[in-house]
Amino acid sequence: MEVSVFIQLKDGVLDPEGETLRQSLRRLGFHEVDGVRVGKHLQISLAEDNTERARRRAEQMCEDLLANPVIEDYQVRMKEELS
Amino acid sequence: MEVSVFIQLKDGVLDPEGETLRQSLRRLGFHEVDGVRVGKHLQISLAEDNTERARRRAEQMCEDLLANPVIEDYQVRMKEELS
Amino acid sequence: MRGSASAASGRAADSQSPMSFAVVVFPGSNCDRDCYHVIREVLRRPVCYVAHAEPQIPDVDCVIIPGGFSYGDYLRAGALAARSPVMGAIRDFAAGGGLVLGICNGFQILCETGLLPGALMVNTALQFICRWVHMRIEDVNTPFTRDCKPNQVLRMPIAHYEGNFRPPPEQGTGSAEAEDLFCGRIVGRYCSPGGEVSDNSNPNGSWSSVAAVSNREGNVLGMMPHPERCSEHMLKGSDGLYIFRSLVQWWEEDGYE
Amino acid sequence: MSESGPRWEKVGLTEGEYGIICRQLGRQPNELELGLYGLMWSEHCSYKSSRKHLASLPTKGSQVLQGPGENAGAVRLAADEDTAVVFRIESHNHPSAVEPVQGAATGVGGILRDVFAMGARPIALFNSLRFGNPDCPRARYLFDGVVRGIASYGNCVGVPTVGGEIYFDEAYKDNPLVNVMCIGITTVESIVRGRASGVGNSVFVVGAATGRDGIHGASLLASREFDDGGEDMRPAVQVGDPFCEKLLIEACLQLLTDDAVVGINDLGAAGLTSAASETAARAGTGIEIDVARVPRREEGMTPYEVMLSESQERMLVIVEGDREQAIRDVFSRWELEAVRIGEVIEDTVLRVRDGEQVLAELPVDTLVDAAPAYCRPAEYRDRGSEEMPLVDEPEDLGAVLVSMLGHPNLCDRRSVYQQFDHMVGTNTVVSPGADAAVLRVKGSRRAVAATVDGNGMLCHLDPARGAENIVAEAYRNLSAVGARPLGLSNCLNFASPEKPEVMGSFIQVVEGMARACRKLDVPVTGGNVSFYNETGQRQVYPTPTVGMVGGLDDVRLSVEPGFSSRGDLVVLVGRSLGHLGGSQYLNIIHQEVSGPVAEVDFSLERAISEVVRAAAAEGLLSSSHDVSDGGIATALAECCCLSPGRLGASVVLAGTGRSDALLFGEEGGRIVVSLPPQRLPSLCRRARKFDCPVTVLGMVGGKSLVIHRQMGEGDDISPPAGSDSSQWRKHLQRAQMTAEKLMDLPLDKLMQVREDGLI
Ligand SMILES: Nc1ncnc2c1ncn2[C@@H]1O[C@H](COP(=O)(O)OP(=O)(O)O)[C@@H](O)[C@H]1O
Ligand SMILES: [Mg+2]
Repeated sequence: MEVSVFIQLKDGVLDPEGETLRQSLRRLGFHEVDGVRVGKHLQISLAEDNTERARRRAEQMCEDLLANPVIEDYQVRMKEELS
Repeated sequence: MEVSVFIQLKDGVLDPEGETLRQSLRRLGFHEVDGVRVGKHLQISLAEDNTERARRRAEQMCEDLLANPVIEDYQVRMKEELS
Repeated sequence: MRGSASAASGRAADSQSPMSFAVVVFPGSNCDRDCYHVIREVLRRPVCYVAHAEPQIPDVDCVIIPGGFSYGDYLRAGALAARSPVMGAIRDFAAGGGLVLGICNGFQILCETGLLPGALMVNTALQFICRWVHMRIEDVNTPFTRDCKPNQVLRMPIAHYEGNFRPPPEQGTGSAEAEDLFCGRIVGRYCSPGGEVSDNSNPNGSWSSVAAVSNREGNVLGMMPHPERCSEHMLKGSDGLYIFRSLVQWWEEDGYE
Repeated sequence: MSESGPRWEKVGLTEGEYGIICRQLGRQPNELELGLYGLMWSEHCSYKSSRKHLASLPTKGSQVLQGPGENAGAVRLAADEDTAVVFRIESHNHPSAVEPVQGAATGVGGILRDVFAMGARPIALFNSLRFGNPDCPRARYLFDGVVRGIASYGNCVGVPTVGGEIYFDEAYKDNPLVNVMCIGITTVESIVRGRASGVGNSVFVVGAATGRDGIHGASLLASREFDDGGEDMRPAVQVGDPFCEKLLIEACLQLLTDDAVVGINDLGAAGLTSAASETAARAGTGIEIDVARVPRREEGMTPYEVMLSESQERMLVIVEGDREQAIRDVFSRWELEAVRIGEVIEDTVLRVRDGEQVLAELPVDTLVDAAPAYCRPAEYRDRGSEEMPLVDEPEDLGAVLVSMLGHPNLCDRRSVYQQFDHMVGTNTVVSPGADAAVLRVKGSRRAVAATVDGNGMLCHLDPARGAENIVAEAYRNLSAVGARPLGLSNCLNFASPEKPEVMGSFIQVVEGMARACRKLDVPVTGGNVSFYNETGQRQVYPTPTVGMVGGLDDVRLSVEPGFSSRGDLVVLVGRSLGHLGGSQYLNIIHQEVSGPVAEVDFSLERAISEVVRAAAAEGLLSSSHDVSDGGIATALAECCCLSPGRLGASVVLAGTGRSDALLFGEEGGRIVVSLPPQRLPSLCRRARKFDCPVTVLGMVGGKSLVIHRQMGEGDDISPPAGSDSSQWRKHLQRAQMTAEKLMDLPLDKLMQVREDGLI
């Protein structure tokens, strides 16, 4: 089973990388860019057939390791949810 | 309009971060983890109302700056496509 | 604070042996040998290495978590190291008042472990920075800084990609009250050679120019500058000795109480 | 690599070469075998165009512990000490052109493995970089990426990057050059060789798993012209994992403390094929490998792909047969894989098996030594007659100096080396910014100094003299910090050797380098050749790079370029001639890459080096900086800008001819030193002993750089013996009064323009 984990900075936490990208994009002529936030996207393959169990395990991984609760939020999506 | 851009390493390109994460997750007791690939997820806010135009612009940004075509693939998703 | 550092002082009281150190080695640590060298050859104190996989730490008075790229700094700097067995032992050691010094990656690991508040994000310039900086000592009432004068300016090197300190979110507004609320103690701030703290002298965008932080009790310190790189005259500076000497002095004098 | 056509063409060989292979084998090679030949006989691996010529480089010296032929060279740091300095420089040009970050990163990884394969702990990294003009977006992209790649790898493995050089020129627009050098330290007895000795011993592959990286990659890329690259090269891009490399370093060094290890070799270009056949060839044995046992990262890899793969962070280790467990234990402690993939055999062949089935069996010597060595047609241009261009002398020479200091080729490199951890290891005594880096050797009073230098523009104008100048500059850079040169390794970056004029310049560069090494007594302990650095009509300049290492007897007596004390005298050791041919002044200010290249006065070079080294060893000098790019005016400006106390200076230059030549001429043979006036007599005594000219130029002090030029013949300002400091002050004042002021530039401004040059 494939799980997607999204990790992004909490709202309000400054994102230097996103800010730099925003500036670079505008400099390249993409003036319509208002903001960029950079996050991580982990694709995890699990030896687990049950969607709910897989989801719960992935959430546990986020709690235990993948996200830093001081600055980051996470979201878990099962493959099929991503069209 | 919000656009999501996913950038990931091409298949076959070594992903040391993903590999290290796989090992660490297993060491932490997530034995069911078979593989991890690490990619980026950019959320871009665009001053643009037309979905198709926004998508095309985002694709152009990937070509021009956001993705490294030598080792990375990208995918553009409009907000509403993501559930 | 002295009271809470009683585990270390308890040991010191009944033995006359010199203050002893352990340097933790994670896969990817790369300042471990440098710290070891300073303790052994400059401070001339007993020192040993402890491997990341050890569930226990030896009977020492101070644990140093050195700089480097533990686990390649993959995911987040210090994140993977923070989950290794030895950190459990260090948590207990710290809870008992033991002295823990995290330098650079060590600081990142301590934040990830929760032994220090806050997080270290990527430098605002999105570049690795290796250069000399100045750090003003904001708090001389810790075992790590007691040899310094209030507001003393130390000249030290930094070398990191992720040194941009963020306090826990509820304290992150940047106001004076927020700093009061900050659940750790700010021990050092980046400053000009003259001791002035401003954006100009902040190399990485750190909140409130924070360069070094300790826990409330003062027995766990994280710092981005590398004292072990400036503890010998030959290396163009020896201000790092203020940190190491503070430790030894604290242990030899106050530690006995 | 074309799909149709004769079978040899698919692996990059010629019909003639195919014929030789068939003759030596007495049969036709099968597909896999032919592939192995294609790899081993590629230009990159076989040096078939360069081998004959490289033989003329001098490689002998009492300090040489290991000359060319092993993974890296080695010299003894001092006759009475058993510290060995292991070093090597190598190019990663083609991979960096395809993907700058990973190309540069894997270049660093590769050179590190060469050094720790010799049993030495890597203590320092250097690099030499060339790009197109930084205002071109593509060049900027490559430059930024390469710097990021070097930083990401070197910083993570914990080996300090302590020096390098960077030049920008249109010639490198499509073909950037990325050369990296690594230095390691060990003891003389602990040097390990890459040899597969002892029949029956086990062959292990350790470290990362094998993927399809670099298939048709580095070796083939670097062995042919580089124009249709792009698309189909992409899967070949190798990605580095510095974390894995760090573990590999620690594990291998730990392993080598055990005498169960017979030999060790990195898996670089041409992967397993090259490592296996070279270790066997060096030991006069054979090797059998079972590709089925090689740990893989990807599914469905063919034996050919496994043998070819250039996956990074792998080593080949040969161990005594009964000591396999020891190996496994060490590697598992570092969480690395170590897998036995074969053994050393008596037949001197490389035998490749897939399980029970033998897929290839080739005599090792035909793979390693039998590739033809070509004497390709060479055309020599007569450069001696190169005319000096006629340029007007600018009115405001101060403004000229300011624009030169702000030019990307001459400005401060701090913005680059600040991205490199140059202090980890706590050995860096002289940091980047000086003429050479100095690293202490812990547990000894001694230190290692090293520098990398190259100059494509000079070699473009006059390959032989250009090469001589480069060796002389490296020699001088070491002397300037107080070090005694011990040996050099080179990296020769050229366009296609199939073009006679390229081949001609290659031959002349090697001749020039050989002559300079003989004259200066510096043996060559290794090298690397990178051909085919051309795209379409654009070729890189012939660009040799040398990495030279030296030793200091007392680390505390190293000297740095920045002025350190007000009131010190500024003294020129050597002689100014005002030679502008091939100078950065002509290039930057007049857009002229032309003129005759200065002849190297080897006896003068030796003399100034002896004088400065002796003076440094006696502790006479406050500072020392050699004169190179941008001439003496630039050197003086750098002495001011690098001064910790931000000290200016006021000097008077004497000489006939044009002022611009006097200020910006680039002939070698000069080192600018500063010292307290009372030590001048001692310096002069040294100078007389070596018959070396010294001239007092002025004094350190103030907040600006003031340069005068002496009018007419004027006073003779070379120092009379025994004169005391009060005389000197008067003497200088008199000289300044009668002199013409050429410039008076505030230091703040000079520092600012230097800093802004690369931003
Ligand atoms: N790419 C680089 N990496 C690290 N250090 C560099 C790099 N390029 C230049 N430097 C350092 O900047 C200083 C000036 O370089 P350069 O002008 O080439 O020196 P020199 O003329 O003495 O050979 C040297 O100390 C050199 O080591
Ligand atoms: Mg120099």
